[in-house]
Amino acid sequence: MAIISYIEAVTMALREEMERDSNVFILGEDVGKKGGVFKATEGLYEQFGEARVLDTPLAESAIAGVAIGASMAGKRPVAEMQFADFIMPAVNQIISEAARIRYRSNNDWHCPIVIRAPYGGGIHGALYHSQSVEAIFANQPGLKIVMPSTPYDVKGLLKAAIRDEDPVLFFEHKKAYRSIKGEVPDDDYVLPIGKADVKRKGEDLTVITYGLSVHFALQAAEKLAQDGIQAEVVDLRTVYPIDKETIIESASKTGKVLLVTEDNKEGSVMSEVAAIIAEHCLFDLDAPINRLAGPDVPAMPYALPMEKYFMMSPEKVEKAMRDLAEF
Amino acid sequence: MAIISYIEAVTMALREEMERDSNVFILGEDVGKKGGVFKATEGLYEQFGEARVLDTPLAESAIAGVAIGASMAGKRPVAEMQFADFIMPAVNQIISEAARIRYRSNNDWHCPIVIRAPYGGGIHGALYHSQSVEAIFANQPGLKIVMPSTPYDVKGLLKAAIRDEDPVLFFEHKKAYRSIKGEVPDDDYVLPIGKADVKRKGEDLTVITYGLSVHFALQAAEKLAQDGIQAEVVDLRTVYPIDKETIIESASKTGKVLLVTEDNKEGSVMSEVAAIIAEHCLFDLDAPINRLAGPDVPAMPYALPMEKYFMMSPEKVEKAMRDLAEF
Amino acid sequence: MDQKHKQAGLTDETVIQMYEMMLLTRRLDERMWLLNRSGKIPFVVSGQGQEAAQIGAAFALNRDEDYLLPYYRDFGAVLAFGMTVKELMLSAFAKAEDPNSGGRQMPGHFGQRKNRIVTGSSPVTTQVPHAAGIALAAKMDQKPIVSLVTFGEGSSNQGDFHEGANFAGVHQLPVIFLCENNQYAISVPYTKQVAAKNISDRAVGYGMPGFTIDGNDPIAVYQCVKNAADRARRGEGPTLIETITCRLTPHTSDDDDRAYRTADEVKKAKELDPLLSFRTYVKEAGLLTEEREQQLEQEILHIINEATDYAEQAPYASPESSLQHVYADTKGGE
Amino acid sequence: MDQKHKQAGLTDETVIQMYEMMLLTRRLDERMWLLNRSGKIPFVVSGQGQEAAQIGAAFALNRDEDYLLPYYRDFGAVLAFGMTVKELMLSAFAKAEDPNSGGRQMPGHFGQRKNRIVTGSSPVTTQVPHAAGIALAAKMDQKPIVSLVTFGEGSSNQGDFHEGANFAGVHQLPVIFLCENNQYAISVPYTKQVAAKNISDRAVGYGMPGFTIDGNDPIAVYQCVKNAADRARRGEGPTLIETITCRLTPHTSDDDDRAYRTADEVKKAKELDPLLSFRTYVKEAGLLTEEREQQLEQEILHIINEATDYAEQAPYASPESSLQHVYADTKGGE
Ligand SMILES: Cc1ncc(C[n+]2csc(CCOP(=O)(O)OP(=O)(O)O)c2C)c(N)n1
Ligand SMILES: Cc1ncc(C[n+]2csc(CCOP(=O)(O)OP(=O)(O)O)c2C)c(N)n1
Ligand SMILES: [Mg+2]
Ligand SMILES: [Mg+2]
Repeated sequence: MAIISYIEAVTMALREEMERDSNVFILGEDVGKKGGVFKATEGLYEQFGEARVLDTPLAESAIAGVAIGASMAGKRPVAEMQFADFIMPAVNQIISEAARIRYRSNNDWHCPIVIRAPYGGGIHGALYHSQSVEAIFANQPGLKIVMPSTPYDVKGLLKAAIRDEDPVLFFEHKKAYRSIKGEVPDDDYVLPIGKADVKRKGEDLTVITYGLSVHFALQAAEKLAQDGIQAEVVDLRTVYPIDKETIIESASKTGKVLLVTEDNKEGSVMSEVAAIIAEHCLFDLDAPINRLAGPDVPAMPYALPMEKYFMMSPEKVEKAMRDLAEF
Repeated sequence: MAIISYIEAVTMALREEMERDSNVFILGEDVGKKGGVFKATEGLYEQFGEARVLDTPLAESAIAGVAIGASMAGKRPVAEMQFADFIMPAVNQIISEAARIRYRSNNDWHCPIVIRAPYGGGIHGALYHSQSVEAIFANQPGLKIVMPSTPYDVKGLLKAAIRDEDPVLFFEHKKAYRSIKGEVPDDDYVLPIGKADVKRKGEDLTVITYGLSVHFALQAAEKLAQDGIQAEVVDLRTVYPIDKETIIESASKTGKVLLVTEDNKEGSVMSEVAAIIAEHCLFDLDAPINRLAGPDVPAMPYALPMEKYFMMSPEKVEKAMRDLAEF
Repeated sequence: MDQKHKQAGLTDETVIQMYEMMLLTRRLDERMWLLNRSGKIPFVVSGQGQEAAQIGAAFALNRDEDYLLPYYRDFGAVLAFGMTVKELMLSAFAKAEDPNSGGRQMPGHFGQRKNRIVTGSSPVTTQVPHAAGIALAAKMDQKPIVSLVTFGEGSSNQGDFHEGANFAGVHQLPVIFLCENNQYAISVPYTKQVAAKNISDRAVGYGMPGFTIDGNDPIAVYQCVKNAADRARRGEGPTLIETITCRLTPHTSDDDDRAYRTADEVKKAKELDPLLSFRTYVKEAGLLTEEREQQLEQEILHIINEATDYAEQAPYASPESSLQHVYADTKGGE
Repeated sequence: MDQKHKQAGLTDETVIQMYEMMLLTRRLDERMWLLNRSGKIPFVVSGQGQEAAQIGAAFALNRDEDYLLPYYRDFGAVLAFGMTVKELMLSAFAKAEDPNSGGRQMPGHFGQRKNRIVTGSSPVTTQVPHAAGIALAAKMDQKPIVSLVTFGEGSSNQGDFHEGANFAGVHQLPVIFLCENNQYAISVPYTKQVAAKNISDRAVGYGMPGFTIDGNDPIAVYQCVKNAADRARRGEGPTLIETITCRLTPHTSDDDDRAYRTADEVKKAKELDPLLSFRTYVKEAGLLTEEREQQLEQEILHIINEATDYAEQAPYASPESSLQHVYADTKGGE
């Protein structure tokens, strides 16, 4: 089992799925010769050729729409949006079309596409290369939204997404691409979409989060452990539709819940998590449900001091966890 | 003070604002000669002429984008999306542009536009003429989202929206257009954007909702009152950014909260309301926070039995209120 | 000299089939309005005036292999692709057996996998990139398949038209873009939608040929679409075809077109009704006798009556079935 | 015979101003790369190779009244519209005084209200409908104002290009659409972006004139944009102009273009560098002496040095100021 980076796990999953199933193909801006602006598709153009690794015109609605069409004709397209921020022109195709095709046709047609996009901040990308966009889609039945935190999860979940019979948005944290490494089996495996993963067991409080912040929470949990406080860390992995069971179980057990997202606070996926807990675990709670999130400003600024002010960090998570533990 | 319909209040507000300020103009599909598919702009083309009531090409991203451009040059555009469902092609212009112009330019530029759109179900409109789309935008700082319930509120809030210095999405419930009537002063008045309105005072439980469902809640509240249960009905009016204070005050007071939306349940604006209450009023609650919403299926089907199954109704609200009161 | 349809490569049998299908389409459409006006069905959107374009185009394809991505007026095209009158009636009545959506979508939102009629939605023009995607799949699989996508001229102003057409142009995909230009987008006349003389003027910007033809002439449409399909199958890429027609009805049963166009304008358009001119053609060609015509009307009446009765009596989907088919594994009740 | 610039209606003074501005733009751009490579600024996007198009276009406008909607390479255009080198350096260093965004946006995201440089974002082509909107406002107010909007050829494949251009065509708005065609969208060459021979082929589809011109010739660009502006002010509507250029640098400082284009290709393009040919032109026209050239380089060096020092030492906006200016009434801390 090799230790590889988060982005290498993306490439590995893509390669293996393309080897396994000749219907899988990739399309997006600069995914071919250049191998993607982040190099997620590096080497695939060389291995599978131009016909299966398509450089598209600069037009996201077409990227999504063409993928949808191809999927209805039996293909398994994996579309790349160069940055999650640039998924906006494709919202109509994703929400009005991909999410509704099975339902509106009464199960006659379906749309097995994956849309991959790098999201998240901390890389000096400013307003339009740092955003978390999941909340825009996290109220659209018919879609699934996967946001993995580790290379192991990346590989297993991306493979699952490609094999899924329904459209999956697969958001990869771009700051995790090279900074997060981990063991990844060479074997074929899939992980279940729709299931959260308890990344750390604990009895004293629960942190629920996803993506890069999972690592912040794990780091903070280790620090708290030195002081005898055992935090449970729940990695949502799929942020829509959300895994209620795991949330309810952990919240009921510890009675203290911190929800962490890098997105703006109001209307984030963490609002839904809070609502679920408030609906199901009210009498098990020992403290208010606490949300730690980005401020409610449009997006992360470019200048370092402002970016840091906005961006989630291990320190911010640790502080919030300690406050909650002491409540 | 005349009794007029919800849609007449829309027209009245538009007319008065156009008379008051020559920079106000309307653009959209079929808003001119036809007066809009719902007749919201009826008579305005005749009164103000073609230059101020523009029939646009069938292209929502241009409608939003042109409005944005005109607003940056000093105009006060009121754009109509023919149905809220068709706002999707304009999401990039609304989220990436309108919402971010002031922030990204460090207050140098701003974007005072209003985008009106009829939303909501119960009119046999099927998947694409029945949707509630607010949740897609209800996590975008820079935007304001107004969803009035009564003719009085429509007039005061639409005027406020047109005079607002920032972009406002103004969603009108199409089933309310002709079914809801009420007293509306002939005078000029504005209502504050960002403030919820307590439509009925009560001590025993709180219903928080908006749009057409406000009326369902009020009807149900009258029935409960006959049995001595006094429900407070909070009309959010602005669903983003949300009025935390009013929510917290009412929830703390009654200790029992029912949240009602016609939208799908997971990821609706009611998730945010639940999160706010769970964060601020936990120890005042006597019952779990209860959400009553549409099922998590893409959108309302066409056939009457299925539409009714999905659609909110006074009966559904009443039942949920009674269950909560008895908790 | 050969008759026009023979020059176009159409046999007598086929041309009369085309006429029969046009007549069927029109009569079905008329019945839908009657049902609507008598309160039996809530909504009608219709293709009256555009049948020649739809049927001419559909007949030019391989209706056993090619894909159709229709828009809401394309009753003629979907009938030609194998959807039945009964099925369309089931959709009009929103009944469970409706193959398009099981009563979930409004009429005119076609879809039927077995006939390769691709499911459509209400937001206009989203189907255009889908057609490119289907053609891309065909190209990848080296199958000689063509996709035909239709849309109104107003809808050709949506970004998705541009992006889909450009994609097909770059990858030289076997797509036929058929714009049914009926001069109006609801109430907005052509001159307020587009400044170009013709929608087909846009083809050059996508590196494909563009044609503007008489949409009231099914044989001209057949010929033009046939050429485009042949080109597409030879790997020579997409084509943009614009058929000039007129919408003979209001936009839908919810519209009153007197607010924005004169009775005179509609009257003039009705004189160009493709059903009339095509009837004249097949009669003059000696392919339709007076008796056969009578008989045909009877047959069609019978089909439509039967379909109406069946659909009216058919059951709705159960309320709870609303919960089904969100995902592959949604059983309902989740 | 008159010299080329005189034929185009340019005085000696103006043409030399244009040259000076081109040189300034280039030297500033080069400095930014140095600053980036030495780790002083995190990011550069540059306009090297496109200055002639930008400056030729900007000079053809009324820079006291018209609006500019630039894209990220338009350093030449924004300098011509009145943004200063110091201001651009403040943006490169992301400092509080940056007039574009106060350090909130990446460099190349221009905006300055007092100079009517309209704030821009990263998602490409959103500015195109804005330009139509500004022109619509001008038309409504009967002001003789033109808006000039620029974008890359890759970006002309976005839906917003189509929708914005169509809107301007229908309403005959005073907009100039300037496509800076540098043959690549990051790594994707023209042939994989567009099947049309020229981007200007798209103009006819919007009922406007379209031109493809040599983007290395500032006088040709001036002339073409001037004609378009004159037409626009006469109420004759929009124009689409495509300038053929080459991107002489990688896409940005984050890109390595050796993965997708040969050194030879870039070398050849550099032989056509508009700065070189324009220098030759002004020299041959007797407008630039050897001494003046030396002096000019010194002046420019001085301006850039001063701006760099100033910007490097200028303060950042405070972290908490991130909370400001979400809405008109957001004071921060809310
Ligand atoms: C994206 C979108 N915006 C608006 C509508 C509402 N609408 C339905 S049909 C129509 C006009 C379409 O005109 P055209 O494309 O010319 O087709 P026609 O109805 O004339 O056949 C409009 C505006 C829609 N369905 N989708
Ligand atoms: C909507 C959107 N998608 C993707 C990107 C990422 N991106 C930035 S520049 C660029 C290429 C632009 O090419 P072109 O329009 O030709 O302009 P050039 O950079 O060549 O001047 C891409 C894909 C973006 N900024 N916006
Ligand atoms: Mg039309
Ligand atoms: Mg380019």
